[in-house]
Amino acid sequence: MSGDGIGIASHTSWCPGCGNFGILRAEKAALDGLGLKARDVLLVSGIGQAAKTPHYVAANGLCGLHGRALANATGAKLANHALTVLVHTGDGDCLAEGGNHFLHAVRRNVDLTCIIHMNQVYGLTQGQAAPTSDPGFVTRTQPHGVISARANALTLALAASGTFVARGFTGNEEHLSGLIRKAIEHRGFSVIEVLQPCVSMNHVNTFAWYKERVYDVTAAPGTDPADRSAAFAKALEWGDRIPIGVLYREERPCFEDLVPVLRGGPLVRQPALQPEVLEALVDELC
Amino acid sequence: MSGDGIGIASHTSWCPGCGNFGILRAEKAALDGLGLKARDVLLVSGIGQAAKTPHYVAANGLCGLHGRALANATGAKLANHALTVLVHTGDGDCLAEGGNHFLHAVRRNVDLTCIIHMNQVYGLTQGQAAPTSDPGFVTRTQPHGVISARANALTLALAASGTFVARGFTGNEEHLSGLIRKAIEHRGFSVIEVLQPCVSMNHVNTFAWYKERVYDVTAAPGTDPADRSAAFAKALEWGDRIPIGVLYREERPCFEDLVPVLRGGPLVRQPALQPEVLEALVDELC
Amino acid sequence: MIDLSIKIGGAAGQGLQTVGALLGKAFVRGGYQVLAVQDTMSRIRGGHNTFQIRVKDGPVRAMCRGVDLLVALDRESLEVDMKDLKPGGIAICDRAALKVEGNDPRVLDAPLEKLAVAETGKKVAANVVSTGVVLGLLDFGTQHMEKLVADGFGTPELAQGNVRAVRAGHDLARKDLASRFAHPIRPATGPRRMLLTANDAICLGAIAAGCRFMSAYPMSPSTSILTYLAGSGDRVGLVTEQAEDEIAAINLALGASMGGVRAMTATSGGGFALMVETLSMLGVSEVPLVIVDCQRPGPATGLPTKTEQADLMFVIHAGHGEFPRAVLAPGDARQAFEATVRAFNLADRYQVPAVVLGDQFLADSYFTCEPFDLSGVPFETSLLSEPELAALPDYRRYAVTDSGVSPRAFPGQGDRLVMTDSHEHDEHGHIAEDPATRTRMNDKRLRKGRGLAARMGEVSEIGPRDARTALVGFGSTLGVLVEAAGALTAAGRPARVVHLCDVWPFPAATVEAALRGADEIVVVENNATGQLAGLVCAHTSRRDPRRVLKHDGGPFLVEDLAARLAKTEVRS
Amino acid sequence: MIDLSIKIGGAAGQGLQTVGALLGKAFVRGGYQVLAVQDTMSRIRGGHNTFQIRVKDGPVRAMCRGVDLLVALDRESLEVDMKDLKPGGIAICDRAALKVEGNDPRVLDAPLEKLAVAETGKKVAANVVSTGVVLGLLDFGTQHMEKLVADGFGTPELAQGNVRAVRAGHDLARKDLASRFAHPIRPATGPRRMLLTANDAICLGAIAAGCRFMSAYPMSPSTSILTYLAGSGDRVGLVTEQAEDEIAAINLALGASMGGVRAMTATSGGGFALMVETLSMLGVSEVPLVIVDCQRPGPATGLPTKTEQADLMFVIHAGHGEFPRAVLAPGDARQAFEATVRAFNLADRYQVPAVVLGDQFLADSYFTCEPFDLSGVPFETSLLSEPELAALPDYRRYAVTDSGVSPRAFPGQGDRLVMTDSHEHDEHGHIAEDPATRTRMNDKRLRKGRGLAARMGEVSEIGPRDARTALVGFGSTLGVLVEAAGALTAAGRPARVVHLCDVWPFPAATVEAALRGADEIVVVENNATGQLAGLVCAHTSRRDPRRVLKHDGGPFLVEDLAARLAKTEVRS
Ligand SMILES: Cc1ncc(C[n+]2csc(CCOP(=O)(O)OP(=O)(O)O)c2C)c(N)n1
Ligand SMILES: Cc1ncc(C[n+]2csc(CCOP(=O)(O)OP(=O)(O)O)c2C)c(N)n1
Ligand code: SF4
Ligand code: SF4
Ligand SMILES: [Mg+2]
Ligand SMILES: [Mg+2]
Repeated sequence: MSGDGIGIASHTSWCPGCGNFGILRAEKAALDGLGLKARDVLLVSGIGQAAKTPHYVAANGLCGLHGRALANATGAKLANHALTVLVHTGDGDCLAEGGNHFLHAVRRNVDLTCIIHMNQVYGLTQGQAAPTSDPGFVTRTQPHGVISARANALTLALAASGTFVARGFTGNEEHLSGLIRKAIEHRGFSVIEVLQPCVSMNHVNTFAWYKERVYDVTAAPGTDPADRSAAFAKALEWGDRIPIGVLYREERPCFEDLVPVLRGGPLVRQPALQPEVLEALVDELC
Repeated sequence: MSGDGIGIASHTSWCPGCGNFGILRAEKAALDGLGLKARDVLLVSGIGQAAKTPHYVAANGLCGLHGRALANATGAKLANHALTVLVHTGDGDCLAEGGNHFLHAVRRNVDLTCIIHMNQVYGLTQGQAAPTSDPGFVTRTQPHGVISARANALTLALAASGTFVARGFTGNEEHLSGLIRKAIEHRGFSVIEVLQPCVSMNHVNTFAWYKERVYDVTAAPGTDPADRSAAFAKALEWGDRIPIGVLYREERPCFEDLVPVLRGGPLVRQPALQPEVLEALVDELC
Repeated sequence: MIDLSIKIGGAAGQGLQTVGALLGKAFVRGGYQVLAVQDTMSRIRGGHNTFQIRVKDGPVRAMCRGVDLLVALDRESLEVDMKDLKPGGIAICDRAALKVEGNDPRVLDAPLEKLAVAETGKKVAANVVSTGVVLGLLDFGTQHMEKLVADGFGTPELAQGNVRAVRAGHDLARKDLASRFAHPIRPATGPRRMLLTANDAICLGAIAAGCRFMSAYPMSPSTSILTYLAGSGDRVGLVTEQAEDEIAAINLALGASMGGVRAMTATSGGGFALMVETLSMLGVSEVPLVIVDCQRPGPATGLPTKTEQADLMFVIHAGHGEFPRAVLAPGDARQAFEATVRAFNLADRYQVPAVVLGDQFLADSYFTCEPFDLSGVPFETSLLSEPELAALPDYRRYAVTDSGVSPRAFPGQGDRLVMTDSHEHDEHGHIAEDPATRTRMNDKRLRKGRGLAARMGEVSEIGPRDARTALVGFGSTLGVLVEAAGALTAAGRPARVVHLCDVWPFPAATVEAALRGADEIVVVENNATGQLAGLVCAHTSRRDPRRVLKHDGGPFLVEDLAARLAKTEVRS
Repeated sequence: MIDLSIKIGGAAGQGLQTVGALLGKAFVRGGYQVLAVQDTMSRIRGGHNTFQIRVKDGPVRAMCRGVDLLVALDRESLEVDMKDLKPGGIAICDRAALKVEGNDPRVLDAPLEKLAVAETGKKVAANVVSTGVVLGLLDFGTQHMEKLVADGFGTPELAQGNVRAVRAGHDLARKDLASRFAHPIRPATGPRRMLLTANDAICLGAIAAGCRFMSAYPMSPSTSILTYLAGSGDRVGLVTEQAEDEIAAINLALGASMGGVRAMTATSGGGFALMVETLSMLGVSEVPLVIVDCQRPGPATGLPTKTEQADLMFVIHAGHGEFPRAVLAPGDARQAFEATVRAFNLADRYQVPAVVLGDQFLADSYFTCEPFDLSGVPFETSLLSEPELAALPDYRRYAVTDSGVSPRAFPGQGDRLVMTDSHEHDEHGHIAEDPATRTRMNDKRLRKGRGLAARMGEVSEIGPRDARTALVGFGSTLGVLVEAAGALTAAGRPARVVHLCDVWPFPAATVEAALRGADEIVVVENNATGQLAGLVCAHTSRRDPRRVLKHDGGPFLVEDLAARLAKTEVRS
């Protein structure tokens, strides 16, 4: 499985033309580029169209409940930090049902890569607004158009002290695959928001809509990816121009580095306890 | 009850010297200053020391579950938007158990005032770290000190498109009461993070610790409370100097303004439906 | 007697529900009664879905396996659904479009796509053309369908194109195919009737009961409740809010209810699971609330688009601590309407959570009903009027009373302040920790359960009173139980039905009485463990009923259930 | 025979637990057996709390109302707790510090604060002085206490001061007060014993069972489990994480367990309520997990620091859909240790969630136990070894087997990939929606329940086998049931105890057998509705047991329970 890289499915239950295919291909390219073996990769997801991704990649998979992927991934990584763990999560999964876990996963800075499939809509449940939907977006559950402000995964990640904050676009797979690769290489929690057109449920934020707006932020002069405030200002940009690329990056010890027990290697490989250790616990209580 | 202002309790179950007393007094002063009647005020809270506040104010109260105050408050306000609704929430209540509701309450911009009692610790449950605890803060559940980055209610509120973002300190009650008043007057969701020393559980971030660090941001030259990025940069400040005051403020229609049904007055006062209206619903299905 | 089953099979994205529902409504407007069910997969495009309509010239309560007319909109449908064709039944498909060969004489070829493109410019309208073909084969005419399409298809242009598509299908069928199918259904005039899902009925019940606030997080098969209410909110003075999650959904609703308006939320089992802590909060705070759980097969995500009745014990016992609640499990759209109204009244009267237990079958199936009377529903409340409130010398929100029900007021209603707390509290709602107050308040709350229990009346007894076999069920099996009992009775083995809409507090005496005289008790449930059977064992003298269970995601079909009932099964 | 009850009463913040636990431990080291319980209010300062120690020269299993020695550290204690003083009992207080007058001869004055300030410079050490007074009155000497204080009080200076404070109290008592109390307890040498709470025991059980990951969100009375494990993690190779909420807590643990390590979470009823959706996820994904629910009185926030047993039916039925689970309700610290080990083994062996049902009484009370053997606990797993995994020709995580248990591997364990999904799935863990797969997989999972049921053996039968009265209980009532049965038997009305540690799958046959020969069955529960009694009715032939219930937040006390049992109550 490692020779030819990690396999991806030829049949999926996604709609033809869905942006998710681009993510699937970009991820395969990134994993192949890093020479990772399928057995050492774990893809974690919640529920939604995005969350079906692990079923289409020949690696280990944990598709949990709606919204809980980041918590599951964190647990799995702490159990076995030799694994490369990627999370596939929809914008609803990540920022509505899973919003709290997102905040705290960012704070915790466990070495995970979180790929947010940002289609600004609930795909699987057929077209309700996502927290990321633009104000005014009309759906059958928001007949007057969305009232609440657009949730912005990037400003939120920056506010929660994220160490790797990036945006990609399925219309630029090579760029996206480069981002995923960098994110995996980053030691710590990395967030990539991927603009992922939903051809079936979002007829506003279409492929063309994104295409004509995105620009690569790394090309913009004077952008310092280590300045959180500057990155915030960039992350606020959303309209005629939408930045993609790495907006912010910082080296900070990741969670695993700071937990003494984990210095002994992955928990799952640690040896059984010596009787003396156990006896001492009893002694303390006598 | 309205003449002498809103009563506050002389007996509480808080520890002597607790910062919460300052919040209680500042709030009374603010409510008195606005001439609000107790019957028209609803205080909502979750669980924690902060969350006991509604029991100590002679107004209506809804002390719900840990973490759910903002959701309860939103529902109550939408049922009866003639009420002035204030939320008292601990930093754990608001940003740990209730983190998701905080994000989305900010986005929703319902006209509520959210007062976060920021003691950087779990008071009621006896001294575990709060999400707001500084990295390195040692507790019995974090014996190696806190690893995760400090959750910052202000950067988060700014990231979530908050329209009124402020910080107060119980060591400056007059200033705090001014903030509360402004927050109530603000049409939309207002966040006030209050530095509230916990004398029993937090021996690091003490009254003196805050006292020597706070400065009023409104006095700082060149601060534009309408510039979100600038406010973000300010909100990141946390160390030798900690800004207090209104960091950001924006006029944007609040949620209630944008819901057509609510233009007919508070839901709770709206008249029963006419039979024709009901009959039309049946007709559509025939 | 007319009793015809029409099945449309195809992939997600082919608009099965849209055209199926229109077709069903055309039959209803044409004087017939219809039950239509959907079987779908959890995806937006592709997969294999069906929409099946049973049309009768009398009441239709359940679905059969056999199909008279199959419209196969994709190849898979031809492969999968042909086996259900009755003798004499036929299938229609577009051989060219589906690239199918073969010479099965039961399969009629119709150039649906060609006609669709010709009339509307779009292949996807093949589904609309197919409804025309069906109507042509049945000689039903297109009058009702044309009106429905004209009213329901967006812009006038779009509507016109689709009307032409219906006609084109119809004309084709009359010309080339009609001779092949010999079951004409001519439109008749009959009383005005509704065709609606039980979820629609729940919405109508909520509106009739005066619900003013509904918050929910989308989850199949409950989402249509949010959608319906969001779409009608402006007209009926109801605010809906799509919450960030189910915990927010129920807590928004709790806040609104405490604020003084009738409120509800709706979800499926997984979302209900997230609401459990707040259910307990409703218990202690005595804030009324209606919660709809549209069950789907679990555990966890399970089968998101299928049906099951496996949340019964969960819903009855959900929540830490002890507090009364009502659980109502309606059996069809009319019961759904009435149960929802009753849920609001019970919740309000007893200040408890009331759960309406639906499921995917109820949520997505279309039932024919006589029009509901939304203006004439009963109204019960424990909310004080403003004069009543003002007249109280001392307002105690949680005053201890014999019934356990305390006087309820909302903030801002009068000069009296209202305090509500999730802790154990005193009569004023302030935190109390002493044993005496605790016991008094806990007892007070639990006493409400007695009043509630006395109100659990909705148990239907249908069929020959002297039948020795009693079929027992709850919720969505109502229709199939009645039809299967009818089939058994007709086959010389009389059977009657005892159906519980009201399941909790368990109406033990009523059920005991209803089972009197029955030698054989068969509990029929859409789950794997026989949850209702467990309640019957625990609460009546009947300790060992036979269990007939199904937990494959589909509802019971009449023939299958009758066959299983007829077999003498080994008791488990 | 020595059987002495000492109660320390005071406010939160006066360190009752600290000094009470030390005192208890001193008695244990001095050869006695101790049970100590705490009764606290939900606040950090003030309120009225007590710490009560019962010391015996034999096993002590439950608490009595009567007090021999009261240490009143505040005025309220004098007001509230004096009523429990037995004839001959005395109280100690610092009249000057508490500003109390009066000449009740039972109250001895001791200048605790003055001595505290003199020896440590701090008034708060009055509590430490008071332990010296107690030891002096009992003529127990300060040897054990001094060592405990010296080892347990932080800096050497702090420790020294406190050791002096103990001595000062002791000397005062010997000199001025000893004649007033005539119950000497001299230290003896006995076997080495532990004094620990059931929550400590749960932690030891988890460690012994090989738990490597624990995540939780603080919630009384479960928090001490997180605290203990966080404090020992480095030594025992266990990672703890304080999660952002309970949903995260259980999902972190689920991830870790799927990742291949034994994992657990702990909470109280409200937190458990938030975990319910994930419980169902554990059901479908067959990820083993141990969940501790330390019950407290509900509904909702209820009484955060008090005790109750009202989550039984909730925990048994929690979760949408149907899946097996184990629920174990230990009765004391030793059972808590063993049940926790068993919970890990059952969870792992059957790939199910296993719930350990504790409560505040168990969590906060100190039990005397013979030392546990942590190295010798049984170990059962369904996890494949690496060679086993490599030897499989085709790895199917959810292979259908007779037992329902499938071969488990973890990601990265070998070359085989592991897929886990919350949907219904095929043997490889991929989403499946067809009825046949659904039925097979659901049946497979439910079959595990049979294996589990066969393992539900922990039902204790204590007392005269031929007694016609059987007292039935579960969880924390074990001790008081045994003592009350003893009292009844001694009073000429023989009673025996049937105590269930294993409550689900309900061990029906075992309970039926244990109840054989009993005319009178009394189910004793710390709740208001008789939940265990309901299970007994539903699952055994005993349909109308008498119920003795208490739901005021406190545990049953021996005298009170015996008195209630002796009364012939009207059956409800
Ligand atoms: C607890 C719970 N609530 C709701 C759902 C229903 N649900 C499944 S996916 C989804 C949202 C899908 O949107 P998103 O996360 O943006 O993913 P997408 O389909 O757009 O990729 C919802 C609401 C669920 N499965 N579980
Ligand atoms: C669901 C749930 N989980 C946990 C708790 C226990 N709990 C009560 S308050 C609290 C945190 C208190 O901290 P904070 O919100 O910061 O308030 P403070 O006491 O510091 O004012 C916790 C964990 C609870 N009541 N409910
Ligand atoms: S609904 Fe949207 S997100 Fe889902 S598969 Fe189709 S195009 Fe993709
Ligand atoms: S514990 Fe801290 S927050 Fe709570 S009352 Fe005491 S000082 Fe205040
Ligand atoms: Mg989406
Ligand atoms: Mg706090």
